Amino acid sequence: MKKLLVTALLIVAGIPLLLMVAELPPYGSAENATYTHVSAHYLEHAVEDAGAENIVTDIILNYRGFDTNGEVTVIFTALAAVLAVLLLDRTPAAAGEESAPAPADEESTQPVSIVVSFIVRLLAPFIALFALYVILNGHATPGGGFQGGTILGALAIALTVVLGHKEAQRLLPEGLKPWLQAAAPLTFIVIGLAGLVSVGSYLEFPAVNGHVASAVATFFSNIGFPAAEGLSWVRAMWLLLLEFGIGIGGAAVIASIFWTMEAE
Amino acid sequence: MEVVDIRPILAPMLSLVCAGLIFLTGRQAFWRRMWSLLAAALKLGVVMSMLPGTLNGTIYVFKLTDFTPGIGLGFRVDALGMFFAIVSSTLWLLTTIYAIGYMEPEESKVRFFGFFALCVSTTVGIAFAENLLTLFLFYESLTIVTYPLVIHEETPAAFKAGKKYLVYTLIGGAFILLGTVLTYHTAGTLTLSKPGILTLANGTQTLTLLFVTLIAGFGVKAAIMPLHGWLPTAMAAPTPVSALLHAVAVVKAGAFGILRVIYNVFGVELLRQLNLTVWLAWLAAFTILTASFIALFQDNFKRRLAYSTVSQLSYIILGAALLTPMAAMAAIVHIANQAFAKITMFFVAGAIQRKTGKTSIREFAGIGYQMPYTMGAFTVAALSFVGVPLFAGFITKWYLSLGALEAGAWWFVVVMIASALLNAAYFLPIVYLAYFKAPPGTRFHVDEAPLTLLIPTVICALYVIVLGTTAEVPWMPLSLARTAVQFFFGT
Amino acid sequence: MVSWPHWLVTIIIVPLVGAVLTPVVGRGRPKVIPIWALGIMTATSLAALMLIIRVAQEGPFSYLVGGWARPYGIELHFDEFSASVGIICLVGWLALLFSYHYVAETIPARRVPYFYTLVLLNLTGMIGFVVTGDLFNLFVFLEILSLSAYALVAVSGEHIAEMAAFKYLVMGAVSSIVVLLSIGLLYSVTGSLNMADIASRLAGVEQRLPVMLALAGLAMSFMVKAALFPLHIWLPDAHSIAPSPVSAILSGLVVKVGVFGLLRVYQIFYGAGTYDLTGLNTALVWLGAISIVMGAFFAIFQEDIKMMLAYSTISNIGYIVMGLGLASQYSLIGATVHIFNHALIKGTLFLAAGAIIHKTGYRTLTDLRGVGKAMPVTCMAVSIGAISIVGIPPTAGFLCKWYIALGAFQAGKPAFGIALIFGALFIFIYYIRMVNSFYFQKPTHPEILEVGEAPLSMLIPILVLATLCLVMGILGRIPISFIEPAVIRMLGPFGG
Amino acid sequence: MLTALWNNLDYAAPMMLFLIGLYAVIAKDNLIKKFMGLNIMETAVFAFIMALGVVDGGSAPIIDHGAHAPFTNPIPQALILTGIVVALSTTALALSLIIRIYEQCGTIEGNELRELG
Repeated sequence: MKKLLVTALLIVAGIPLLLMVAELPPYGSAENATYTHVSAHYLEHAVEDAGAENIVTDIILNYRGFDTNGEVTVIFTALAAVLAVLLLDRTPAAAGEESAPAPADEESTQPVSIVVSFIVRLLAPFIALFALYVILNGHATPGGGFQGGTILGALAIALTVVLGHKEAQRLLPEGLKPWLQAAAPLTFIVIGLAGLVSVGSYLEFPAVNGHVASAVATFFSNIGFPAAEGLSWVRAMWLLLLEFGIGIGGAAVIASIFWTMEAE
Repeated sequence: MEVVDIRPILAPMLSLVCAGLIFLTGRQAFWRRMWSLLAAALKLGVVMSMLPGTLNGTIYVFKLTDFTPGIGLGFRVDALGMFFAIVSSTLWLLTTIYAIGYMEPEESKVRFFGFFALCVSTTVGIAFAENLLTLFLFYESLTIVTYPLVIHEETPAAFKAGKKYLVYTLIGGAFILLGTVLTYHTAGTLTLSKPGILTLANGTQTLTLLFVTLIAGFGVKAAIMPLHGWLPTAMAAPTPVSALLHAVAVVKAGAFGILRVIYNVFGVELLRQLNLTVWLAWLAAFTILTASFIALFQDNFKRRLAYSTVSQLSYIILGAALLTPMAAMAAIVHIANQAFAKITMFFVAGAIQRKTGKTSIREFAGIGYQMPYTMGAFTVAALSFVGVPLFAGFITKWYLSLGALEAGAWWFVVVMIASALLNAAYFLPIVYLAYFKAPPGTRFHVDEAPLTLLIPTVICALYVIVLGTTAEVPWMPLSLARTAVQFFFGT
Repeated sequence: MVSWPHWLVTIIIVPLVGAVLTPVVGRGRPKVIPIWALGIMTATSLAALMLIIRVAQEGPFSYLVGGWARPYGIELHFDEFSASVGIICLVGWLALLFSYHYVAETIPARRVPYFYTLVLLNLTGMIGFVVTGDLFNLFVFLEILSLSAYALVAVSGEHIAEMAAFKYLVMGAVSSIVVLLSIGLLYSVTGSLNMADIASRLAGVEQRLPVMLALAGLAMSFMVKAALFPLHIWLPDAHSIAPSPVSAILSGLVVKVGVFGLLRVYQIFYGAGTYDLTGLNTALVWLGAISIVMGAFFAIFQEDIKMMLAYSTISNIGYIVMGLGLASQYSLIGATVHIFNHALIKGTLFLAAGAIIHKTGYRTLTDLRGVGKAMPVTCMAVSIGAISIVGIPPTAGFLCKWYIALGAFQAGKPAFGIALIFGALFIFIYYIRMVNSFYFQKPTHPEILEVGEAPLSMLIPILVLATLCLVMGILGRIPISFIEPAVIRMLGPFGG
Repeated sequence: MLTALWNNLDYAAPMMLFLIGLYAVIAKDNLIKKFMGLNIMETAVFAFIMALGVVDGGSAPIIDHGAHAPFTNPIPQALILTGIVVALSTTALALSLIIRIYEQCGTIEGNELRELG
């Protein structure tokens, strides 16, 4: 009964949606407002403005960098939220330590199978390398901090499944853990504030052009970083830094969320 | 002539500070009494100090702050406000003395005296309000601060009474707020400094609606029938509270509000043109007679007094509704006349209840011998209500009748006479019972109420006589009322 | 050092830094965490204060993040409405102070640092939400604050806390998705994400239906966030189960985000100038009126004090939304000022209720009888809050009633003004029950008379807020004259 | 009108998907299923916004040496990147809540939970 009612309701709701779809600007046309207004400006100026060939990267890290700043905060929020919901005071004395995991924990973290375990171990360095590549090459190819970070995080999860909880957690040193978890927002804030102090606006990238700068820019363009020669290398560096921060932070957060869920 | 002066705000502030001090240090009886008496006396002094100025036509004003842009939280002492303020601060002093004696065996005295002071603070605020919003502010506050007094006994009956009181008065308050909003929307101002802020240009329909709304709102506290239901129920409160509720603060706030609406918001001229007050006058007449009639059948002394209050309040409404100078004077003066007479009666009721535990009129037989002074005071008040010359009530009836004739409405004179008869019918039997119906075989010895109860009672009774005998003497209430009337009628 | 427009980004960055570093700072030093959080909020509040003074003096201003010109980058826009950051900082600060003892004793120790992190993130999200001038950025901040709010509901780990949080999450997430969809629709026809730019481009848009649906979608989802009557079902559980400082934040601030979102939507569409908003206005007015009545109606049957307060939030949101829908100058002033005042009032009430529950361990009216004698100061604050929320002058709650009722007359819909004034009486019924039980009834549990007053860290926030309830009632002209130019500007050609 | 609808089928499909997700959210009792509905809705919106960015014959917006105009619109892609992260975060939190609910009540069926109170 309820389901029928809901279905009927949704069908009714669907009608205006479909009418609206018919009225939307034609799909795929280059004449649409979506394409001719802001995005046209981006496509035209992004490379020189922001410094990466991948315009998506330009947008997320530069034009709309503040969004991404918020976005990494969202993941951090998710981490804090998961921790705040799941952490329990099981061992009152050892606050924050999983030093005495329950036997059930041991059970669940037994290696799955020798084949899987072996393959994961074998692939781990390659996966990590690939993740790093995705992170660092995000400015020129599809990819970037989030994507790479996700791969790294997935790797951490795979390792946890294979190695067990305790072993895998060694990937993230206890002392460094909170720093790494906060890495992404922190990177943004540091770079943003640097921009604020040195250039004049939060998240504004410096456009230092001098002898040293152009020399290094040439070097970078030679090894495949920003395409245009006159571009500021500092800018490229900062993009890179941001990507890196996002990647590491993202991976740390994903891994931590998984560990927490598993432990509790 | 307007003079900026701190005294208009000082008067309400004094009781406010007093309330604060009582809440802080009131656990010791000494400080509690000390603060109450001190503040009451000081306040009376402050208010009286403005009397000469007011009589000379000086208006004291004080603007505290802009409440909202365009509407100030301001105080303004004109003759009408002054009249109400004097009555309430005089009676506060007397009631405080009385309450100190009366409340001795009760619990939660800190709360009682604290809210008592707050209650008077808001009453003076109402009296001195510069605009309708300030008035409403204090009017609503009055509702809130009387609530703990009404339910003081904390019995189920008290809670019931409190609930009823709140429901009635808050709904009334909502009507006033609505009326205030509408007034501001129509007139663009809320000031009470002019004899009328609305004009015929605002549209008859709006004006009628506005009048009904405001009168309905204030009518709740003024206990116009059929809005009087809360008042007899609120008898559950301790006697000083009943006295305060019924004689001074609450009901008079309602009546005062109606006077303000008629004279300051609409203005006499406009109301004459609108011809709106006729039905109000009839309603008042109806209330006078019906309430008196109901009072006849009340056996509980305080309930009989309550219905008497309902009836008497409508004298004020009637006086205001007649829209003639004489009637207006009667209405204003009746604020004082009714207050002193009725508070005397409540004091008597309280004294009898404390002393003998009797609340039912049937049991009063022969009590005149036991408590001669108390019953003497009661007799004075009763005669005043009946309208015997030389007592305060006569003044009201005299001017009211004159006003009715002035308005060409002689039938209200008939109402007046009928009311006097009804008053006699329900008060005089009590006197008769007290003095002449002693059950045979009982020995009587004078066993009066304690002095703290007796003195205020007797003072009030004496004052009823003073008001009745010296009405035309300068500085007496009538002269103040005359000042107010001159302003409203522009003569 | 840095020039003043930078304060605008500072008020987002500072709490954000504070939030992400809380676990680092608090590592092994749990005592430091509350002080750290308070310090962060103090700094934020100071920056916010400078901005508010600035906007009062010079009118609205913008900050271009990354230095990109509008509409290419993200613009932060600080107008008079954004001065809500003031109340966010104030209530946030006081709630953090309140948490000092409260949290340590009610929340599992390992969660404590994350509790503070989440509170700070929540505040960051709200601050970002009210200052951003970019629609998508708005969505991002909306998510920050929503996620942290869901988690904060569950943080106490009490019996059904997780269930309440889940309910909240599902409704909140659906509404967030609809927000995103609506943003997408607006983007599809205007090609822009900047609010001011959208407003100017909307005027020339031919496709009406997508715009109207986007409007409907935004309105609907912000109504969910604001817990307007038929969409309120997540609110009572979430607000009553959450730890009390969180309830104060949720009820005082987070639901206002929905209202604020509506306000921004209105700004966009009034700015566009060519859209007839009568339908939406009518809907809002009716829903507001229904919320007032139904919120009050349900509250009457609640025994649990926090539940009661939660339902009364629905009523009060009804006021604000009704004020928005009436769309006249006075009603909008009333609505926006009530956003501020209601935060003060509900803050007082929830914090005081929290202190009472914390000290006595009881939470129903019957159990709490007589607590007024044991905790006089706290209960006085409750009374002030109650009087204020009913709208008895001279308290803060009165102003909104006055202005919205006046606005109803101004808009030519006096019926709603009447409904509002009389609807407020409903609310009184349940507050009088509370006051009766606290002060005037014999205790059900005699030992309740023995519990002392709450510790100072709880008492101070309660008292500050209660005092403000009174002060803002008398000094109501300050927020009103502050917000007035913005309202006039927003109504523009529609001006009432 | 139908032609317009047919042309914009790529927008219509996400809308339908959106409604399907909404159906699951409202009608399903199991918390996980409810949540999957939510994820479907999210995906639908992402698909819709991505579709907005499509340009006929467009290539990836990477201005490389081999690239040629027209490029597809990069903005929706950037937005959805953010959107996905948001969705991920919501999912993480929701799953944590479901874990806790299961631990406490032993069930994640909505109707059983209601009976438990």
